[in-house]
Amino acid sequence: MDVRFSEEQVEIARQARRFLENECPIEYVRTMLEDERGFTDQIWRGMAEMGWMAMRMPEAYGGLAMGMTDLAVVLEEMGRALLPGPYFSTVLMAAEALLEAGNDSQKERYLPGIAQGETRGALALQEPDAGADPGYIQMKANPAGDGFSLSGTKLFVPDAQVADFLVVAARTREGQDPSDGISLFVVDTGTAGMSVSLLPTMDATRKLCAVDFKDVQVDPQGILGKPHQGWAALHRVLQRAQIGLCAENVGGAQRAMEIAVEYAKIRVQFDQPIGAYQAVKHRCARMFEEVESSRSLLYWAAWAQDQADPGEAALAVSAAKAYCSEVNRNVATSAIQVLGGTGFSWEHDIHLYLKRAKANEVALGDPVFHREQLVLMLTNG
Amino acid sequence: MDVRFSEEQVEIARQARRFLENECPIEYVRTMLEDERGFTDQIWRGMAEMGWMAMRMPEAYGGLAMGMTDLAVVLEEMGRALLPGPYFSTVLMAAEALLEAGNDSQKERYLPGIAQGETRGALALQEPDAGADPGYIQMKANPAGDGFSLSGTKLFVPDAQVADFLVVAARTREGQDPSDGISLFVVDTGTAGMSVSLLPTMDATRKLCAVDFKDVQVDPQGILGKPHQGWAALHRVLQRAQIGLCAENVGGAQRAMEIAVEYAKIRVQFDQPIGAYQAVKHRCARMFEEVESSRSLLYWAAWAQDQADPGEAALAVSAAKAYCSEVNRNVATSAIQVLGGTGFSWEHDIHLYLKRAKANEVALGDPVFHREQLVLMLTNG
Amino acid sequence: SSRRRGEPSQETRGETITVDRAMLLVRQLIERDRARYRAWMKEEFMDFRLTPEEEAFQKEFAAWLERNLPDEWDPSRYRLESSWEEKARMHREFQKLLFQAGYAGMNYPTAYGGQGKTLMEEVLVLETIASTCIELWLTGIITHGMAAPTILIWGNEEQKREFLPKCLNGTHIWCQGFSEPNAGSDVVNVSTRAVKENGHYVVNGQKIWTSFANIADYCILLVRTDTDSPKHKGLSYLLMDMKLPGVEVRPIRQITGEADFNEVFLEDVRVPAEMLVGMEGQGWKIAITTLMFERAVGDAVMASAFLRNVHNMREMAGNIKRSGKPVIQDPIFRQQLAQAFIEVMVLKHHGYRSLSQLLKGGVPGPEGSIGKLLWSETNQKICEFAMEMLGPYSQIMHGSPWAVQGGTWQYLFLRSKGNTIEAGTSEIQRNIIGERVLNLPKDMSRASRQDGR
Amino acid sequence: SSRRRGEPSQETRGETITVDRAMLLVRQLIERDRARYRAWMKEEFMDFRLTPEEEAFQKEFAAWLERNLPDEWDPSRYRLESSWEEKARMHREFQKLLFQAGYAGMNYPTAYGGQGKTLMEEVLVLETIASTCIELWLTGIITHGMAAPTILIWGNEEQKREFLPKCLNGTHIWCQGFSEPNAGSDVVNVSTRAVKENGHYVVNGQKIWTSFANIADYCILLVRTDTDSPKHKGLSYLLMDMKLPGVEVRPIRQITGEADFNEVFLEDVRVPAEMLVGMEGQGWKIAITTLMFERAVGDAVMASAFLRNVHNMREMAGNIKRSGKPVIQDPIFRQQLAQAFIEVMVLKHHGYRSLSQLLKGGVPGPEGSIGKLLWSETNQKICEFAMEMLGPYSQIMHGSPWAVQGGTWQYLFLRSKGNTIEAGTSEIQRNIIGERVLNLPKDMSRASRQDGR
Repeated sequence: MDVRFSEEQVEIARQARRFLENECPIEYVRTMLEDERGFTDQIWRGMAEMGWMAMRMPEAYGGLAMGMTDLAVVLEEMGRALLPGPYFSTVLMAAEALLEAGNDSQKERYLPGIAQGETRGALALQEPDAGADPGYIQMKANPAGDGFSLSGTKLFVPDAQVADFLVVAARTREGQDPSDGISLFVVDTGTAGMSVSLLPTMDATRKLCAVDFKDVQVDPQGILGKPHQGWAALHRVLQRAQIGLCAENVGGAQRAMEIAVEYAKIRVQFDQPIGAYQAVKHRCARMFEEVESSRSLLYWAAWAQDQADPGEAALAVSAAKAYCSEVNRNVATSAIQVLGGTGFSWEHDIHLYLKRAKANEVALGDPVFHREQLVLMLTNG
Repeated sequence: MDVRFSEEQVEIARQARRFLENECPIEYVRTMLEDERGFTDQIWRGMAEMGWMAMRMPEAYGGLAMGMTDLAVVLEEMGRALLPGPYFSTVLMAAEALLEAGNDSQKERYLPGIAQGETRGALALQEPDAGADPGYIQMKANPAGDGFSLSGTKLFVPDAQVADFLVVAARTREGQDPSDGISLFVVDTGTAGMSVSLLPTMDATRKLCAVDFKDVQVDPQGILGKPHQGWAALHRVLQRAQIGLCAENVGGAQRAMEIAVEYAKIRVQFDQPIGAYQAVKHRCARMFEEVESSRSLLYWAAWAQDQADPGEAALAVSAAKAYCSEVNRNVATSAIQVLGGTGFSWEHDIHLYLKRAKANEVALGDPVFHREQLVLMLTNG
Repeated sequence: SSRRRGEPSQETRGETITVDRAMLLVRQLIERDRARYRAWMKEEFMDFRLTPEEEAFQKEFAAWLERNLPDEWDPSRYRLESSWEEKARMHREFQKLLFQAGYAGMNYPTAYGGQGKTLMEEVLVLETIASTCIELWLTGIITHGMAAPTILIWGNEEQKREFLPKCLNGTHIWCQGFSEPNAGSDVVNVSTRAVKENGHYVVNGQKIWTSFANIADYCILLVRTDTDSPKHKGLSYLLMDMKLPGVEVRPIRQITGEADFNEVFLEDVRVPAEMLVGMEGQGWKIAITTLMFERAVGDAVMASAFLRNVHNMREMAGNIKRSGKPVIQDPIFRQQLAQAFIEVMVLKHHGYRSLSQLLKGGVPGPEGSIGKLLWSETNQKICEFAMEMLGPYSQIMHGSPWAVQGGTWQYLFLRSKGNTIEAGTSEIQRNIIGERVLNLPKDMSRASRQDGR
Repeated sequence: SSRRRGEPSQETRGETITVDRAMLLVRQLIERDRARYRAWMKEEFMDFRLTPEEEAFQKEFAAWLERNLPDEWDPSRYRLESSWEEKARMHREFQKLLFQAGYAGMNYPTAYGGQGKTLMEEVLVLETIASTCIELWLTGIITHGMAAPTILIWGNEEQKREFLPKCLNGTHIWCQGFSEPNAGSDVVNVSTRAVKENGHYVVNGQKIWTSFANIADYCILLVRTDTDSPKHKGLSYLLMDMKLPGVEVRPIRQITGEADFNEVFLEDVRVPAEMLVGMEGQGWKIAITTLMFERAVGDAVMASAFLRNVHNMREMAGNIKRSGKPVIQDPIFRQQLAQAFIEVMVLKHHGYRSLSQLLKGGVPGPEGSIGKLLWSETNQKICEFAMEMLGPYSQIMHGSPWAVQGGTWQYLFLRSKGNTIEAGTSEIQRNIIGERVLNLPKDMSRASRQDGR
């Protein structure tokens, strides 16, 4: 057992921190709030050059064949920097879906472009009546010719407005249980009948879209994996994306804590720094406990994804997603209280952390959902 | 609108405080922990002389015809003093059931004796599979002759070990909804087939019993109210008993807070009283907020029982029972933390408050149960 | 006696009153209400019921409000789409309507444009407004909750005649200049200076977190007139025209994206000496007593507004789905809905208890801090619950057809984060309860301060 | 090198070592483990996995334990029915069995009765014990968690040879005499005096909250040998025979009804001078470093014990009913069960991180306070959840046929209330994190103290 980072991982983190400090300072984040694309070509190129697009891809597609543990290190830094843009949608959702379910020609078509920073994708998953349940998939894909025809609405699709292609989960038949009968498709965003519209969202650092499908035709080359049996692959993709959100949460919470602690050292009230008062000191101590605890679960979940059996991997993901979400929300909220009026102003950056925390909390299963998943696993196992 | 106490109520409270300080000091409470009966004849006589047995009875039975608001004032003091003994079971459960559902001869038979401190009763309600749901009544009462025959087990029956009679709720038919088909019976504790056994409980200031019924015959004089339709009366009785528990909780929490605050003023650590540290000071402030807030809901619930329509009355009871229960538990727990090692010792009295708080919390519906009741009312109304 | 509360009386007319006299006057004014009250109340029981007269009045007003609500009003539109100019205009029109119909300033003397009734009628009016259209009224909260009561209790006759009618009829909107950038929770740490010079106070300094400064006609301003006295004793209370030269207002955008607050820069602002309330050095006392009275009224009104939000939440729970099923069927969210309702009931009945105390002649004390903690934390909790219930919809803001209930919750959620900071942080409130209610010792650093507040 | 951890080395033999030398030694000892460890671990990844060797060892020990658990053992009986004499006897027998089978003191040098392996094997043994029969082992927690590690790291050769084997083979049970009645959270406030006189320390004073003093053979005792130095510098660390004249033990009954703690009165107790650990004045340093090492190990072991409790809770949820339906069907309690599991996983993986740090040569620092907070608050939360799940059954204690799971939860619930008080209150832990990890300023009163701890 060894739960410290390898030297390589420490170096990856150091590089990521340096790159993001240079390329993604908070001014960049604020500019992107108002930008419909939500990122610049310059930073995207830079990220591709860092190798971040292809960390988990096989070497055949220009990838580095690394694990979730390594990726988590980078994502923690991205969460810290509140990196805007379609990295998460492209790399953790679309590319992972291709890696899991795609055939050689599908991979060949999309992965090298992603690796080189030329192609972007997104995952059209969540539906209007699903609430926090990413597995509630009712949109119909009806057989049409030798392919399928898609009709319906997907909501909360991250960064679809800049995606070149979408991976779409739809129901091709009613199954015995909800996970049976789901198929995955890969569809280019120009396809007729598909319309993407940006939603006005609280966390403007990660754009969300509504995607309408009206008789969108998918030919056989667009079917990703075995029809009706897409859930298994999708479930694995979701787990990694959930770990990604956990890592962002840990990084974000860490930064929010640092901001609060620094302020508590310099802000004087009643003749001493507010950090000398136990109400503030213990609040900061709680943040530290929570951040470190969320980090412990993140490491477990990332490690388990790479190394443990699928049962433990799934358990660890749900535990971490429930816990890290609440920690990031709590820490950001608590930081605002430490900062007082300053923290309540738009001018200060802390609210951006709270908003990202709330967005991450409800994305891909909220804490209530994941706790329920945990009990399902614990009582079946 | 006037939410202060009348002068009469203030005087009732003052008298109750004085009586209980004399007759029920903490040494008496501790002696009663080990006593199977849980009270002395002396205190019982004294309470009868104070008029407490008959506060809510009509004058015809020797009562004072007062309201729940007046009774709540006394119960708050009893909660403060941790009064042991069968007052609650006799006055708030058995006598209330007779008042609600009894015919003249039944009232005549029991109420004057209760008023004079000669008779004690209890309510056999809760069943092994009911959990926190006092309305889950499955024990069967089968027709037998012109009366009924009772068989089954009642659990958590307060102070049945010293009761002269029991009011028993049992099912006489399967109804359309669970509240239909419930009948109430009044049975003397000597009756053949009934056996009462004391349960070892965490809160030894209020004894709980298991009562087994084996073909216990009830003649027609023992049927309380209309057969099959006992729920309406029982529901009203339960509401008053629940308010009684709320009042005890407020009184108990108030005292626990006072104990903690006094200790915080005198206990010195790192050269100043611990109450000067915000960790302790704010903890005490929270207790005060919680105690005052529980008092606000208690007053509402007691007032609504006397004066408002049944809908508001039921709503107020469930709100108060959920809230006051949690407050008493939180305050007692928090007081232990303020007291430190001292509060963790058997010798200090604070643990008796925590234990009563836990007992009151789960009696007659726990917070989860009452919150669910609230939503049922809010969504039907 | 036919004299009503606060009507000019021999002993106060034209005279600058002392602090003790003012407190006495407050008690006398309340005593008169109490005398009227006694006739209505059932003496035997603690009673949350309205008297028949009160109930009839409440119904009458609710019906009036139903008929007279401005068409253009809609909570989320008012809040999230209207400019400050529009908000100010709508508020003035609404207040004027109230005034003309005889519902403005129920407890103010008729001589000053009020209705000469008791605080109870005023609370009934405010509760009814709060449960349907609190947004319209909130724009005037400093005017009606702070400025007018202060002027009524502490102002001299000229000040009352000049300002009170204009508060009540919608002519004036007020703002409050108490907080300063370097003061924070240490409110007495006022460094804005006012120097008396040729019948004027010349004011220099900076105020922050000043709601409505951008639309206000006047400002209740706390200034330091004496730098030698201990902190809280050198303060004075001025009524400042916002159009005076040297007043500059800069909006502060808060985390909701709106600018509900402002910075106010004051450079050689010449405030006429007649605009002093009470005497020099009484500023802190005036500010703090008004605050405590306001709080007792505010809790019941807040509860009424929050109850509306809980009802919205209940409605939402029937519409929002999780895994295809309405959230209202999920026991976890049912518990949250119940808890939200319970806590609003706590606030409401806490408010009634404070109000009762006030009406019966008690003077609200530091335990008023409970009310501040209750409303701020209850509102935060309701908003957290609602956002959890919304699940991913919690992300979609006002303006999208997918936004639930007009995207109001997102605004309320973010806005609520300021509740435990504004008007005295929760930490300060708990210090007050600990030290002034429970008599716990001060910590050494604060105990060692000279002013000994 | 064939020399094992802690074996006598030239430089330490027979020599009284200084504080800095001791810390260096600790680092060196750990360095040796680390070197062995490097061969096993995958260098590329953060890895929670056991090596094949570790996994085989764990299985072997679990099988042994299964075969050798004393028949009379049952958690609720051991806890709630056995007298202290019986507990002591059972613990000694169990420890002896462990020793004879070669599972006692896995990481202790063979010269002192240990197995000469690493801390990792020790943790595996302790986790396995914790997940099945922690009660049997808890009676020895001071012996194995405090006394033996302190003697191993700080003791001289004679002390190690004398005491370590008897700790490991079940001969000795130790207790810990740190807390005093007037010290509370201010642990350095030790007033028990030890005066050196004719080759003895003559000890006078009183200790409190001393677990196992009623059954212990020896006591690790913190005494003041110098009243002139600042508080924490005048302390020394003694090994005291509990049978010495002048030692009087009085049990303290705690809120569970049992007496897990004692007061220890010391009147002219003559402790031989050889029983001093380290040097005079090093007492505090010795106490604090041992504590930090213990904590890193303790978290993983605690998590293992708590996980068993969560499993019990899950089982109970299938049996206990609400309105006739098993609680496990109720989403509200399912959430609680999940939360309990999650928090135990936090503790477990936090423990693994600390342990990893320790095994790789790091020295545990003040962030160890997190572990203390985690285990104490997690245990309290699990117990609260279980009691809520039990509903009215939460009232029925051990001894009734109606008691659920032997009435163990009621004991655990009450006992858990002490967790945030014992071994440094939560308030103290948060001061440590705030001041020593986050570098927030001390408050004035504590900053003004002389010793500047």
